[in-house]
Amino acid sequence: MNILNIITGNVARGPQTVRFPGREAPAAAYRGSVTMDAAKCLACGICDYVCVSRAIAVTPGAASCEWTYDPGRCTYCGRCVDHCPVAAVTQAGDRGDSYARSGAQRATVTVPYPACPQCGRPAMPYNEAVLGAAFGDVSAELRERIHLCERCRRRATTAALKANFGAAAETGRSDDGR
Amino acid sequence: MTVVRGLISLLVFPGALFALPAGWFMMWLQRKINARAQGRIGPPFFQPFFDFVKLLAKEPVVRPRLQGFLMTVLPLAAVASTLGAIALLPVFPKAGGFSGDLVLLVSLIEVGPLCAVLGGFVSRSLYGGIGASREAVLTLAYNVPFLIALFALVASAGSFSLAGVALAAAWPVRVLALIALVACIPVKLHLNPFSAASAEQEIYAGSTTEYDGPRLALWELAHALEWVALTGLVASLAFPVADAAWPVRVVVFVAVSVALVVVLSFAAASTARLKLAQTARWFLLCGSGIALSALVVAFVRL
Amino acid sequence: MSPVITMGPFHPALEEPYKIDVVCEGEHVTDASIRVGFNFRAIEWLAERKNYTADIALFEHVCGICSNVHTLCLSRAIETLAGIEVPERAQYIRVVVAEAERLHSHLLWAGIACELIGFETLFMACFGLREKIMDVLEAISGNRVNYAMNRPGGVNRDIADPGAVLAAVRAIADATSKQLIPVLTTDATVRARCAGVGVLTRADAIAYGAVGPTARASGLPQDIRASAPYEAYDRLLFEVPVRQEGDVFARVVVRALEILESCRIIEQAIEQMPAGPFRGDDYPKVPAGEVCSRIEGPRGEVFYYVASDGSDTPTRVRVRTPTFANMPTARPMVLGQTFADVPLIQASLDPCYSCTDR
Amino acid sequence: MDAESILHMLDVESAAEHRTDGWWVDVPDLDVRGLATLMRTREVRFVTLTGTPDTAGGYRLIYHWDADGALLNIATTVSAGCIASIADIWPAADWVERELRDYYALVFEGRAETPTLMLLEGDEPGLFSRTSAAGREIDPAVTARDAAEAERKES
Repeated sequence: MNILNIITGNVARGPQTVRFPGREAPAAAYRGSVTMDAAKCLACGICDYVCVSRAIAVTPGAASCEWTYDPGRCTYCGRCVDHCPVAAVTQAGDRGDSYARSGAQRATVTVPYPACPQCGRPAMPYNEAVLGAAFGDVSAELRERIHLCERCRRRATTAALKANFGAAAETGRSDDGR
Repeated sequence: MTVVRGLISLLVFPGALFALPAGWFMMWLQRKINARAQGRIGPPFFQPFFDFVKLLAKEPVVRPRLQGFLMTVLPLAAVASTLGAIALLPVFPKAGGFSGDLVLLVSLIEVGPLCAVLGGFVSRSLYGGIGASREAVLTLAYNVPFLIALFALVASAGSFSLAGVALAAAWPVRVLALIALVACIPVKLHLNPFSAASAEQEIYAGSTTEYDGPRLALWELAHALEWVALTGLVASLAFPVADAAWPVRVVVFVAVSVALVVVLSFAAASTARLKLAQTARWFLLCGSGIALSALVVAFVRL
Repeated sequence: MSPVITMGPFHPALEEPYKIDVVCEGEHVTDASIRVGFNFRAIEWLAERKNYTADIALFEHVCGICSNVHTLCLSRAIETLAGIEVPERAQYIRVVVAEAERLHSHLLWAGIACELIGFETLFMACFGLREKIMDVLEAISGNRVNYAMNRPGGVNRDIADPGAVLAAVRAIADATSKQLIPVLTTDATVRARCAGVGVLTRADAIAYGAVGPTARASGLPQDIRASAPYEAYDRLLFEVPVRQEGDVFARVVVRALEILESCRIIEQAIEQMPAGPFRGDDYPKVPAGEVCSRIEGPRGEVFYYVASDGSDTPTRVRVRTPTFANMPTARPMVLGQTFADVPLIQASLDPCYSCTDR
Repeated sequence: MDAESILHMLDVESAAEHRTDGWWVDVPDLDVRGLATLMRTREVRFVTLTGTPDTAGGYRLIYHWDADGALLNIATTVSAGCIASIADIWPAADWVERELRDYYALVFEGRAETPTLMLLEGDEPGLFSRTSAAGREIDPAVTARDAAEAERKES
């Protein structure tokens, strides 16, 4: 009569029901809704690429990038957090609020493109860690150029190339002994 | 038995005024014990009463006239007959009763299940029909030990009156017969392990599947009264206190009834539901065996 | 007259929509037909339009109960195709999560089986135990059902507190062996409902391609963990419980014993788990080709076929879930049984209709 | 029975390739029913059947078998859209054949009937290979009528 042991155990222990709102806090690793820190964002769009349910959308604009997130679509898989190269995307550790209307918690974060130090036009955001991962040893020249907007960077690169070619051409000409 | 006394036992004690709250209390107690056995909190004290009021307040589904009439009359008949059975209970063995009231009691108790069978069929639901046929088979099955046990008591006491049985039946016969009677109660009350007639995982609510609102409330009421009638029958036969003052008798009657509810509830919580054929076989073999032994003992003594 | 009794698509005995039409003579079943597809989501079609990283999250949602087996099987398919080695620690973590999921699935099933025979007290006891393993899984992965643990080349999260896992698993093994198994195997009413009911013969089990506990309860000793060990299973000791009877009771016993085996596996895995890295590269380069991958889920063998053309999106992903193989066996099982047994028999397969429908 | 012996009996030993996930062999003119009968007598378990469109406009069907724990994948090509059914030899193949009809409108010959499995009764088979009149693929979530409607509006 083992079932009687279970029953007497239950009676002796008392009800196990947790009365509202006495709910246990979620585990430390809990995967809640996603937030994004615009200050860290590179606007690379990886979170959009890995998002299975299209809860995250990254829409690049002229001077800034729109990052939208809809918890109603989110599957809370955490892929965006795992794959973000600069840890700009994080997940809340709590269960969040309930809501009644579809899309009520949709969030939009605008990631402004920093101004180009030369011309003032929008340039792409940059991050030291990613720069290191992409190029290994970062030369002073590269670090200086990375802040520029695309146009200024192209110009700077062309100028540098021209300068190099020019020097080579100068020496070549002199070597020619014409 | 005077008319006044009859009315009092029908309307006051052990009738309506006592039986209604007592029935709700017993239903609550069963659910509460079940919940505690499972480690849950269980329903609040007034839950069966709230359920009843809530169902009464609901607008019933519109049905064809004859069907609607039958579906109202059948649960009403079940309520009325069960109330009548309660009024006949020999709580005060010396105070009333008449020769042959045992037969009346048995037939009144049987009206409830009969109404449930008919009610299931007239509701014209497939599941109601299956529930009704299960109910019918089970009624046949448990009535074998039920009637044999009562007959053993009658044979032992030499009287067809409830009061006579309560006072005069020999104790060995009485114990065996009461065990058989108690075993029959779970079938009538749809409790495990003999709850095949209302197995929700198979046939939803069985014969009451199609019932709604006030009509279902009447079934719930009949169910609550059945609790009182059946536990009361066993209680009044098990502890007939003939000579004590009436408050003592009432207290003993209520205490034994409640104790029976507790036992049945724990038994229900610790078993699975048997199938229809298994339930029927149990009653025809084990249940009848106990009842028959009571009968044998009764005749040997005579 | 033999009435056709329809169970479903919505029925108190079923947690998910599906339909079984039972033809009855009296209480006896003379014919039955099964309809699925109520949950059809065309996940295989969707998978051909999403990249591998998103696909893993997509297949996580094939099933709510056995979500880990799908990501594990797909990850393994991608790893085989791309030739990725999984770090040893990740292999053990995968085993721990997979077995914890088996515990959770089997305890859930045991509870539902008890509920179907009207044994609510035991149902609550099973679900109480299940809650323990759910807490463990939440502590490891951060979620109760969709764990999101696997990625090609490893796992996403480390097991931060192996001691807590070990303690919970030991408590479950203890309660299972001391409380659950004695009641399930010796209780008279449980035996009356389960023994000799819904027999699947060995021949039928082969013909219908039954897998997992259903096959093992019919005398087929098949278990991918033993026959083609993956991850760390070749370094762990465990037994494959097999019964010959093929009835519901045999399936109850097989699953109950598997709960104990899973506890044993988790204990060993936690103890043997080496330190080291647990995840690999972020984006696997998947060359063109095709691959099959099989693992043993709680309900049986999970089969994935993945074809790639070398891009970041698969050209075809085919899933054969265990219930897809097991569900048709319900028909030979219910024939000749009583109607009251039908819910229990179909539940004894541990069916998962969302899995089947995909 | 083990995989090598089966391959030997089928006389495709030389064409077969052993990879980490099991044996693979392509048999363009496969006698499906003969294969099924052989597997049934040798108790080689039917795992499943995979159908996938090939580049030539036909379909590639892969019969997966479990021979003593080893996976045996026998592939064949279906160009005419129909192939013999093995559901009477292997009841396990019944559902998967119905499913392939639902997905790609493949016809399995020799079956008394092929009811839908995933689709509703009466739905057009070939859900995954549906294309609009303009040649674009149609999302399975969109019904045929909705798709036609949308196209008409566009044009």
